[in-house]
Amino acid sequence: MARWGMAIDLAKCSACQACVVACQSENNIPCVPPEEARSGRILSWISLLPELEGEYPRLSMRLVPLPCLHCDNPPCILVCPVKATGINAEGTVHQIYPRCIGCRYCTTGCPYTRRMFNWYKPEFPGDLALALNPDVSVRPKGVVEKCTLCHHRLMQAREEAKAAKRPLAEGDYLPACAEVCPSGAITFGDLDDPASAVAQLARNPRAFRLLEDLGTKPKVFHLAEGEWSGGRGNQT
Amino acid sequence: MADWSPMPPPLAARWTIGGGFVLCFLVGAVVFSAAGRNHAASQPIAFNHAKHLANGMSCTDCHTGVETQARATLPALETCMNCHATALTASAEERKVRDLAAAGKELAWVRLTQVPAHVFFSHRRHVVLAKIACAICHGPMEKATAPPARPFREFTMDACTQCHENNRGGTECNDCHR
Amino acid sequence: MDVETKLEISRDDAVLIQPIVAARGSFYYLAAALLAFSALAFFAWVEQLRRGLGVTGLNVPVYWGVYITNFVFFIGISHAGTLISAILRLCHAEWRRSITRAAEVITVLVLFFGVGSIIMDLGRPDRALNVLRHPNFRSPLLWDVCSISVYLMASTIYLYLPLIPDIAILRDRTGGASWFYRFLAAGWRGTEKQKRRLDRAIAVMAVLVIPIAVSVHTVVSWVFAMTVQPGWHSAIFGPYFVVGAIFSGIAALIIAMALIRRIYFLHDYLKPVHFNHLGLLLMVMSLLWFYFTFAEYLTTFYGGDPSHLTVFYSKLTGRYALAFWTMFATCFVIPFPILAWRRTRTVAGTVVASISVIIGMWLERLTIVVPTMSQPRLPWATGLYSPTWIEIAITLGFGATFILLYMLFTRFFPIISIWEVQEGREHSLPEVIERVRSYMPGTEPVQ
Amino acid sequence: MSFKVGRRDFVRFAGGGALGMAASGIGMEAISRFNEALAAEQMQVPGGPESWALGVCTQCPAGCGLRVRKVGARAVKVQGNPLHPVNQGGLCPKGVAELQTLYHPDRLRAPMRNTGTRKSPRWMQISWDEAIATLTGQLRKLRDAGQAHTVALVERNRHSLSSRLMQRFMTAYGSPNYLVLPSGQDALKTAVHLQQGVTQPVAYDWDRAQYVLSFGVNLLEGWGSPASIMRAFGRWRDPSSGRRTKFVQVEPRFSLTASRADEWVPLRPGAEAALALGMAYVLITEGLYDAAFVREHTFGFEDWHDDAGRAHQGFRSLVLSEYRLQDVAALTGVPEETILRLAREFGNHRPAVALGDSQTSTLPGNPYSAMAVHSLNALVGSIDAPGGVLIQAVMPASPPPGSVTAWPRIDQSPSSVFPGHHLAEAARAILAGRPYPVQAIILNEVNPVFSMPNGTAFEQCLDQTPFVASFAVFLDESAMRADLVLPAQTDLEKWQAVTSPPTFPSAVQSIAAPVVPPRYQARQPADVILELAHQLGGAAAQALPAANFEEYVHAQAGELFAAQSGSVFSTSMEDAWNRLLDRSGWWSPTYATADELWEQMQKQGGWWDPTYSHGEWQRVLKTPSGRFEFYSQTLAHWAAAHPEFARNAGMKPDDDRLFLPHQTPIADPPPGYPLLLLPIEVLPLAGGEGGHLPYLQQIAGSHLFEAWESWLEMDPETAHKLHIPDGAIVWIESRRGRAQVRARVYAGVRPGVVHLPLGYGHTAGSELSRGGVNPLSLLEDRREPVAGLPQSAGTYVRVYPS
Repeated sequence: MARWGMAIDLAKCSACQACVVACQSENNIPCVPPEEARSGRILSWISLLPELEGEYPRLSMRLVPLPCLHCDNPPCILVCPVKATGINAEGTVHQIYPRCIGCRYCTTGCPYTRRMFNWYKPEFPGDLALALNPDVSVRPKGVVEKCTLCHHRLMQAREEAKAAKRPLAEGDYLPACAEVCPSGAITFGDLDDPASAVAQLARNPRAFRLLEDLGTKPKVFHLAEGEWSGGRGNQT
Repeated sequence: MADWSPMPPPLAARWTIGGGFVLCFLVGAVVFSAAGRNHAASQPIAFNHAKHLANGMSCTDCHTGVETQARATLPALETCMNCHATALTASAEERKVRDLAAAGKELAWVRLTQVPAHVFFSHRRHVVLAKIACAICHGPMEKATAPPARPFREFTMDACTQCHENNRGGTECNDCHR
Repeated sequence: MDVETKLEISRDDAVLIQPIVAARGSFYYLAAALLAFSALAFFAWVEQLRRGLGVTGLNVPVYWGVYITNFVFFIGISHAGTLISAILRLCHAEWRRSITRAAEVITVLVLFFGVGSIIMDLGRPDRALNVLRHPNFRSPLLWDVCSISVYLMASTIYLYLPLIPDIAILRDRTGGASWFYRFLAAGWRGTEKQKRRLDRAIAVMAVLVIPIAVSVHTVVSWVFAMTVQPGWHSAIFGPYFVVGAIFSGIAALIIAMALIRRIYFLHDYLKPVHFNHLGLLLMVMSLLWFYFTFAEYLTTFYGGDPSHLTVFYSKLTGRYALAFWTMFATCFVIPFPILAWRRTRTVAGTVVASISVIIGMWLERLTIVVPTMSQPRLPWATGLYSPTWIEIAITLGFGATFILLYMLFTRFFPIISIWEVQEGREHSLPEVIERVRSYMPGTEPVQ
Repeated sequence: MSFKVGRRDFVRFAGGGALGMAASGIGMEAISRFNEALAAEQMQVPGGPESWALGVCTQCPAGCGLRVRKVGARAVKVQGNPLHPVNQGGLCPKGVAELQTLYHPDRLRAPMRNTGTRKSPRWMQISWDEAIATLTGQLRKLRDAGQAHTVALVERNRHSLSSRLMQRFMTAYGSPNYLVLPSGQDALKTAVHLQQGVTQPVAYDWDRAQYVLSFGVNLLEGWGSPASIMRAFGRWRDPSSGRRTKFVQVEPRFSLTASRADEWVPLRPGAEAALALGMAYVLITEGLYDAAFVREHTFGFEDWHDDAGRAHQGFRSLVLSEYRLQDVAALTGVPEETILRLAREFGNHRPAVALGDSQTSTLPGNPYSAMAVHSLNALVGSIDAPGGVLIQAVMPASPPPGSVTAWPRIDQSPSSVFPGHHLAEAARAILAGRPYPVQAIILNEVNPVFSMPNGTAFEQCLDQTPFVASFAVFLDESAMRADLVLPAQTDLEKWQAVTSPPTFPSAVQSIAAPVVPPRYQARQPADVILELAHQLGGAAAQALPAANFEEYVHAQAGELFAAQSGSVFSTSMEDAWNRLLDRSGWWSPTYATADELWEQMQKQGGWWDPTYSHGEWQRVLKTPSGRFEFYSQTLAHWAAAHPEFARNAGMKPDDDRLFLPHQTPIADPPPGYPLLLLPIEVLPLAGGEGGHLPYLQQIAGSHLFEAWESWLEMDPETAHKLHIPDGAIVWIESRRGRAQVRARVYAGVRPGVVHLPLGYGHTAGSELSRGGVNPLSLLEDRREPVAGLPQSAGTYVRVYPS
């Protein structure tokens, strides 16, 4: 059984946010109008978290692409009163939209603020609805939604592999964000397979997990930026 | 029994009106609620499944996606025209196909069997990988001489999970919920 | 065969059923005004249902706001009632007799608004029953569902039981013509056996209702405390919430009593001494509240966890400072001196203190819910939250509807327990003398 | 039992029944209405057979390869084509957002004629036949009257075959006026032309560079070809390569690029040249420069004498005398030790490249600064070296026909040594009616009124031109000023053929067939031009015999086949490399005929020639001396005949610095306008485009959590001094105008400077496009003297609460 995880190398990330748009497009996430965006209701399953520190001219900015971290010990599923969210055998935290009552306890319980709520009925002005992906539902108003690691792509990849009578190979299944990343900063794969690229990156000394001390055990690793130190062999 | 004493007239009148009201209300409720949900599908042509299958065709000849894709797909007019470009019979229904093609229109099939919008269902997964016969869900189409009016069975979550449990299909929520 | 003792209303107590017998015109005007507020709230709710929760001021990351504040607040108020009256009953506090009913009614009615607030807050109220169909017992919200429904049942029974003899009075007064009272009186004839049973039942319910009430607000606090959010994840939240609940409950009770006293001319039944006693209780709760608040914030401050401190400072000096310090003033600085000083612990004084406490406790709930939400651990844009007219309308509507229902209750049932007051007059005095005597040295307990 | 049913009973019963029926009907209706309100029905997304198609993105000139997922006839997802050499499967957000352009609600649906006036247009829908007839009529009339040269066609240089077709059409029709919008690389192009004598685009060997020093180039925010630069950026930081390329960003603002760099060197705005020359000082004094390269391949390093025997100052003595460390530190605000360290690192970590000077992808920098920066490349021998600065390989294609008209172009730059032409000069010429009045303008998917510095001048140009036609996807600000608006197809609807993107060393030809059928009545502008050419007849028809653009592209593939080099995009880049290297230059294609090549190009996405031969000096150094010229003889020769040049630059004509890189400071603030306004570019709206796409609007300001609206970046100190809280709405006023905008306090802003992002402030289009302020509407019209490039730096503003 695979344990799907992700490693995001902050050194390689150019903060272009292609992952954000790819996710929106893949998962039928509606764009909210300006006034809604201003009140902080942008829906996005992965977004760029900026952390600016220091004063001019000694500044540093960490720009962290942040999807749902798919914790092994997710605080969100514990609090859902109706079992609308859960973690499957492969460690993916899911949300069942037709059961969700919209109490937003999970959004409150998530220390990473990575769950989104549909404040309104989703709108796709004009013909923008034509770009909707039929593999992913359009969430109705009033329910919570979240990153699924593009689970529909896993189902598709698995189906294809099975139809071709071969095992699922590394790279067969990639979420939209990992696939689009132009600088190769997002690595995705099976954390339980020690040979996989993602498992190796997870063991990298630069690897860390956000708010690790909360004990949530995220399956999304971030790799710290590291520094240039003279040009050669300075990277671990 | 003969002394069955009728109610005093005003009360009886009220009962009559009330009875009519209740009776018709109940009938109406059933009728209206059913009418809203389950109107029998009327297809653009009276397609005869039995005849086509008897002529040696198979499901996948028209529902081309069954074995390769998630969606079985309903046949486009073009598919029909592959055989029916020239008249094979004197059927009026067959002529409709050519008339539509001549008018440059498409066949507006009414999708009969449909899972809810939040469910993902893959035909290939069920038909090719799990080797489930079409008839299990769609019924004996080889006997259908007219387009079926309503789905062969109700596609409820219980029905899905029951089959999945019986056949070890897996009941991971997100594998079907999307 | 028991002896039936037909309860008669003494002439003195006739004033108690006056509201039931004849309503004043002002009653209807007030009811209409309140109804207008209810209608506004209903309109707001329909608007919210139609368009979605987007019509509220909630956003990311402030997912919870006024509705949840109202929920905690109303559930808190509900402790007034049952808990106070049960404790006083069990303690044989004789001054309780004229105030228990008023308190119990608050409890039962206000619980509906607590639950209603949650319904308002749901994105999909149409699926609310999923809580029963697919319960997740690991969710504190489900514990809430359980404890609140148990509490609602228990306190309804606890309200109903002492009502029975009074309903019988009303039934008998109308000569049994009203099916309503006939049904509710449940065949009460006032026999000794019935009385004994009723006394036993009330006593049992009083004992039962206390732990249930304590559990309810503990569980409410756990809704917050069970998450890892800074400012919520605190072990003293249970008792802190219970204290806050009783605190606000007493305040609500004092206000209700003052209004009843004034409107129905019940100065004779609700005397300054009642207000004095409740005022003392309120003062004690105010001290307790201060103690818990102090303990909570001091530990946060010393703990020094940056994420906790962000929330801490946002309340003390930051964006929520106004709400926080208003809360502190209205929960402690204003009421405590009023209540502590004998000369101001008058009817008017306690009412002023209570109003202040009610405002303060609502703000306390708000400053617990919103600041934590708006400053998540990860530095997302910190959320700005201000409620929209929808939320304000629904909140006001809830308040108005509560008052309306309370008024209606007084129209149908005596708001002061007639039989208990009578019983107090007739039997308590010797009992009390006996009891006090038993406290004294050199007297054998009466077996 | 007797039970009589009387008539009356029956009426009663029926009456009750009717009421009951009505009640239940109304009741059911009410219930279902209520249910709908409670549980809004879920949107059903139509399915269909899944398929994949290849496309090309032309949101910017990079032309990344796309892989488009289709369901039925709908395009539902855009991904990168993994075979494409430029983006190799990755994409920038603009590419992913292609779908929103395709299905945008504001798209033009049919050709329209303006029946009102220019200032208050009234649109009447017309047929394509009528539109083309109108266009043909106008052009024929002008040609028959001998006025063919007064027609101008304006577009963005798209590095595509469609651009080449347009150029060809204009030439064949008889007009020299094929005009392009200014580009952010114009200063760099000028510098390379002056110092290397080439007009072919500059390219960088990103993958092998060890040290990348950018002088204000927003490398990760839309400059060049974003996806390929981001891929390179990822590789610089790839631990598996065992090294880390150092990337240094020199820039006044802590931009996103600066934040991603290994080091950010903040400097005074406009002091890039001084810093570059200060580094040159260190390289020279410490002997860190590539002496062999300088000796063999450069000119003007040492002091020298011309043929007339006049002594000239060399680069070395200029630098040593005028750019000493402490002077440079004072000019730039960068500490001496930092300059020293940067120069040493730059000299010691080769191959190293320096790039600049440029601000954004649309606003060019200063050519002298660009020369100063480019001189650093020469000093460390990075010119045409592996890992250095390259000159893009030339596409194998037949050359465009020469000009058939003797008329001069209307966009003559001040110095004709500059090879590019751009609209800034054209606007000036059109307004003045010199050298001749322009009678017709055709806009091809450009919106100069919005995207040009000083766009109002261009607005006036359009207003005074008798006939204006615009190919446009949206009814934008410029199309609003046209007589004829022609709906253009978007990327996924049309035949696409994009050639080598800027900054990419190899020759690339990406092609794609339409992915989805065209929406509405939109047509590919190239198709319309071809039809126009046929209708016009004569030279135009002869020069463009193709019936449609597909045929035209197909014919070009024949030329690629004839060139006998390169290969079709293949499954693995490494394979292609190895194969080519193994055979040591032997060409072994996978195709035997031109048609096979055409087939394979369609299937794989295109053709490219990955080989690059370094050190072809006669190709990359075409100066009079055949060397890299620190001292530009090209410029000197031209200036000798044009005394006004030195006057414009404010120097004596015999001053050698006129032809050497040197620092030209930004003017001082005028009284009352204390803050320097510098427009900035954000990747989602790079090129000033994309403002109409919700996907991009939502992410454009994410470093400040801004969305859908532009913002004015201020440093905390200035904001505090002006009593402007974060998020307040303020007025920003330049001498040209004023606008209201939301002020955002950002610690990354240099005190004394404010920034506005480009791409906001549309006045046309629906609500989806509007919002914010167009910084270009506040900029003063400033040009530099060498090539007349518009300069974005130098406008001062005041900011006050509103």
